[in-house]
Amino acid sequence: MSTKEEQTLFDASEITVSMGPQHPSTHGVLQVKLKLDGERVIDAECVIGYLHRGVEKLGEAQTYGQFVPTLDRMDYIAAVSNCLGYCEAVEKLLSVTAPPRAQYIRVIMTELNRITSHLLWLGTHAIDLGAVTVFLYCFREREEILKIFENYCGARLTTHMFRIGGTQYEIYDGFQDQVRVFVKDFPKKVDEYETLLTENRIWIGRTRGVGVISAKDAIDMGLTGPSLRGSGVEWDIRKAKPYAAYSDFEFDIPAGEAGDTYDRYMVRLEEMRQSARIISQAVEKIPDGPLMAKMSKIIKPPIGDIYHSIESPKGELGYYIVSDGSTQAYRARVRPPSFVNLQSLKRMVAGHMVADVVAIIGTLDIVLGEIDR
Amino acid sequence: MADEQKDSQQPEKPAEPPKPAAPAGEARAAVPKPPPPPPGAKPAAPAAPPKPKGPQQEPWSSPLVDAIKEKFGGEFIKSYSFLGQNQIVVKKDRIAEIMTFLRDNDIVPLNYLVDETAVHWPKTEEFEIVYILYSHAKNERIRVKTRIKEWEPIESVSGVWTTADWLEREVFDMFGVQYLNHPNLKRILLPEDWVGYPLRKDYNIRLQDVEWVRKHLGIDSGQKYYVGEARHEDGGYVTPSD
Amino acid sequence: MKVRRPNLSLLKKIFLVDLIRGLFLTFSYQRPSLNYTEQYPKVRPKVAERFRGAPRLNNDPETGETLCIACNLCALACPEHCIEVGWERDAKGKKALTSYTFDISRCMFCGLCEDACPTPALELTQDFEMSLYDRRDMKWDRQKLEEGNQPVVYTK
Amino acid sequence: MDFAIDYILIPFIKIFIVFNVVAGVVALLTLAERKVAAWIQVRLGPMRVGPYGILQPLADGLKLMLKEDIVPAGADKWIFTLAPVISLVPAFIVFAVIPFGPADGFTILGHKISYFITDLNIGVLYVLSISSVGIIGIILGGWASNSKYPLLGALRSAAQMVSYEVPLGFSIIGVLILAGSLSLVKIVEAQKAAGFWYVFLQPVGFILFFACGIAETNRAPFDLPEAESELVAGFHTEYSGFRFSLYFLAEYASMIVVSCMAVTLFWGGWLRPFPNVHAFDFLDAFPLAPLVWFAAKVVVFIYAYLWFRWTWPRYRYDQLMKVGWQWLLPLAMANVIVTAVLVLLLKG
Repeated sequence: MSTKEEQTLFDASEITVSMGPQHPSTHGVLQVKLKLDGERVIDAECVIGYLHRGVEKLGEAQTYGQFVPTLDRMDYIAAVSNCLGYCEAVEKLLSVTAPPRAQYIRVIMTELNRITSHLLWLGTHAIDLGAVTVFLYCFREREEILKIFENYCGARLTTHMFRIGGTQYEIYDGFQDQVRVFVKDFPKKVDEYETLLTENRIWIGRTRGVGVISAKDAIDMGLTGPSLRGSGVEWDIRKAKPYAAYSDFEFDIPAGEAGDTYDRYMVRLEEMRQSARIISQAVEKIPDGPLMAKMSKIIKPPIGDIYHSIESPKGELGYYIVSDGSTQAYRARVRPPSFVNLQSLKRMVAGHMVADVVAIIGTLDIVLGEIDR
Repeated sequence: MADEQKDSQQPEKPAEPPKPAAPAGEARAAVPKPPPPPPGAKPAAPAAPPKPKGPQQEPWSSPLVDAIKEKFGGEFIKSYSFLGQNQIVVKKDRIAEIMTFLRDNDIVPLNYLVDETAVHWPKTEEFEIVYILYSHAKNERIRVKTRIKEWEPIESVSGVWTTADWLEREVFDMFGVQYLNHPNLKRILLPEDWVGYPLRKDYNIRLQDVEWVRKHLGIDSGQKYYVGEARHEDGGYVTPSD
Repeated sequence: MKVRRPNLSLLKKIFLVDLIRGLFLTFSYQRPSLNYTEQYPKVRPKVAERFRGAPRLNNDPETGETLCIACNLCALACPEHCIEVGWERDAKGKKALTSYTFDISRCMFCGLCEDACPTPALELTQDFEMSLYDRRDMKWDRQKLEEGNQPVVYTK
Repeated sequence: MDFAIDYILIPFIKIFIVFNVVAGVVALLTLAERKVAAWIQVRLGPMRVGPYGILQPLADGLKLMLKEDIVPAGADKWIFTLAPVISLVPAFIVFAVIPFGPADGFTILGHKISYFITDLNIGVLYVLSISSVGIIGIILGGWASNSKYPLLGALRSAAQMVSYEVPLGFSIIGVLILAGSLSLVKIVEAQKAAGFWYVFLQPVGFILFFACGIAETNRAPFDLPEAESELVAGFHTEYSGFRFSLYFLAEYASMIVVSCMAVTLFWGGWLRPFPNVHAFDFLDAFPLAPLVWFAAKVVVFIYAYLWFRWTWPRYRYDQLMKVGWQWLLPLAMANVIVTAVLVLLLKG
């Protein structure tokens, strides 16, 4: 906690407050060094790396199959998306495609995981701004999905559901009914969150006009996912470069226009409804057939490199894999959306109050496991 | 990325590390023929080389590539597509200008820098800097690669896309690539006074900066046992601390 | 599709309609009879059938010997190198399992060993109560793996 | 002898009773807060200590007593220990004036006992001035902790409370115009005479009063000083153990004060719903009827406090000030003018 008194140009007595790394609302071990002039933030500098475990170095020391569970621990809130992105990247390298049944299961599970990630985002974002009850309601829905995960693959958070070439587990009987029940009454629950927040004048006051970023700046900063769509750019990798079985379903891409915290909030709420819509379509027509593609047990991709990215709940999660023909990747680079999105915190925060810094960290929906890798 | 086809001006590079670095051509051609020719004698007509397994690089060209060739003739090395992903290899000298051109041209305006990373090729002591670019307008993704020696600096593209700021800081943190005129080039993930660049191939995974741990955490790093083992494996290894 | 951006009409603002609608929603939730808290130690939780918990070495139900053929595939598959398989050639020259240690302090229960095992020998059970007082006990030996974990029964 | 009994013994007993009842209600309030929060959030709340968690306040009190009392280094020892007391005492001495029932209570052994401790003719003024002393306790607490977050929290709460005293005062003037007296007992009797609770004559006044009351006690949408997410825990970050529980009690006690004042000024104190309509006399039939009616109304208000806290998000600091100065104050003034004009026309 450094309290260096610095005389600045316009001799405002500027105090440096260090927010984090163990601060209740920084969503993990992020330290933000705020230069405050009274309540107003002059400058913010992020200090990260507290959770650095060297995932990319591990990628070079583990075989392709062994690296998958390590990736669950990167963005531990959307573990299924991490798993899907990597498995599809390696499948592309092996020029193998997962059988349709596996692809449908993958889409359902990834969309369920997107809902859990957005629910956790909404819960923590709301609790940061004082709406404690929304947190509890979000976690009630999230619990339903985690039960489905547990029944399907045996784990709730770090699921390790997919394998390279398809999925490991057959869907348990009763899976479709459980998912149908969830998807049927989930939109009503989202309406409940809306009654508590969307038209609430305090929530509107706290989020409108906070953390504004224009579309051009957002693209220049490399923002992706709901943070980008909040500024009006209707770009989603599920539509731009469809993967798994996304081209079989119709769903919309919500986008805001003002690019402030309120728009990103509305975009994510709408995305939850769209995910429920995708799941309801996917659950009805899961094709029969094998779960794993025909390929050798030992994965030895050809020499070369590949880049494959998917739409994780936080943004574009990309994998750049260089293979030298052996069973271990020569280089496994992960393009983490939260890492790039966090860069724009400095630009969004300038000029706001301390209370807004908390709102802006919430709206960027960052996960420190993914930032620090 | 080990290029199958050797490029004229690039130093000779073995294709697959696991296989003994055999000069291509003559030895491989001889193997499939049942009667082994006397060693050293050139076979009359080498049989057609066996169909190389796995995907190959198809030459790729597009109006954008032609524009680059015409604008940056000397810099342009090669453009190919591998597994359907288009890539351009350029020299490192005028990288910032090339990137500005790539962003501002109206053929394929690559206005979004998806990722910038590096790959370490210790055999030729080179870093391969990889830029993955994407154009929202054309929904196209292109990869631009360039190679620099381990000690050479390279120009930063954070002037072109502000995304590159942290991405380059991470490449510096993990590989030690020096970027010219970067806003504040210092370590981003590791502590400031960390010694060594972890993602380099010669940085043994079991090893950590033992000094840093002892100085800051006041404990003897658990890796101490591994350090001995690391030395045992390849004796020549010099730990950053000694 | 563009996202809604509703503005409160003046009337709604004056009569605090948005605040009151929120109040009605929270008021409607107050039915303690429907709420349920599972009293964990006394009530055993319902764990999923495929739950990946404590490992176990299965024995052949009839003959009672272990099903493990000491092929060491699980040790190779494990990303954290938690498994060590000790074996030696028996009379008929076939590999026989002698010792089997499983270090659950480093295990992340990813299930790769279970997938790699050719026989139904190694299995991740539904038991999740593996907390111990001493880190050294975390290296389970074969005997503990076969018997499974006996958690201390919580008596109030 | 009569003097000693009437003016020393009986008031002392009343004070003893009121003090203990308030302390008991405050303890129950901590349990109520957790129970209501739990029910709203589809939970059960504390259930282990005693049947349905009834003894939880005892457990909390004991825990806080036994907790280690940390005094941060460099803290101003004296002020650090004094601050919680300064904020607690005013919250309790205000109850001397609150009328829990009419003056002619009941007589025991020839002595007439009224339902309240005393009836000051400047009751409202007394309550307002004493309750603003509590702010000093908070400021001293934040400043004496000698660390940044409590300092920020203390400054914020000081600015907030000061700026909400003004609209609070104004919103009460409407009632004073109608009642014509500052004494709380007379205000309730005026409502009895008028046959209407003043909330029906002063709806805007009531809403303003309650909103400012919430802001005064740092609760619900205005609880910025102890905003967990920004300032860790606001002015009582460095406090622990018994001193922390003093601050806790002070907050709940001032909550009860505001509820009692709201009931007395606007909801007709101890009066039953239709005070003058004789058909409803059976409502007053049971013993201690005024006290029961008063308590019922206060419970409704306390429930509203908890209900607001667990439903709405939190105002930002500058918005809080803007609401106070640009919305509540002008509305309060307008309310006073309108009431004055109406009274002049009707009564004049």
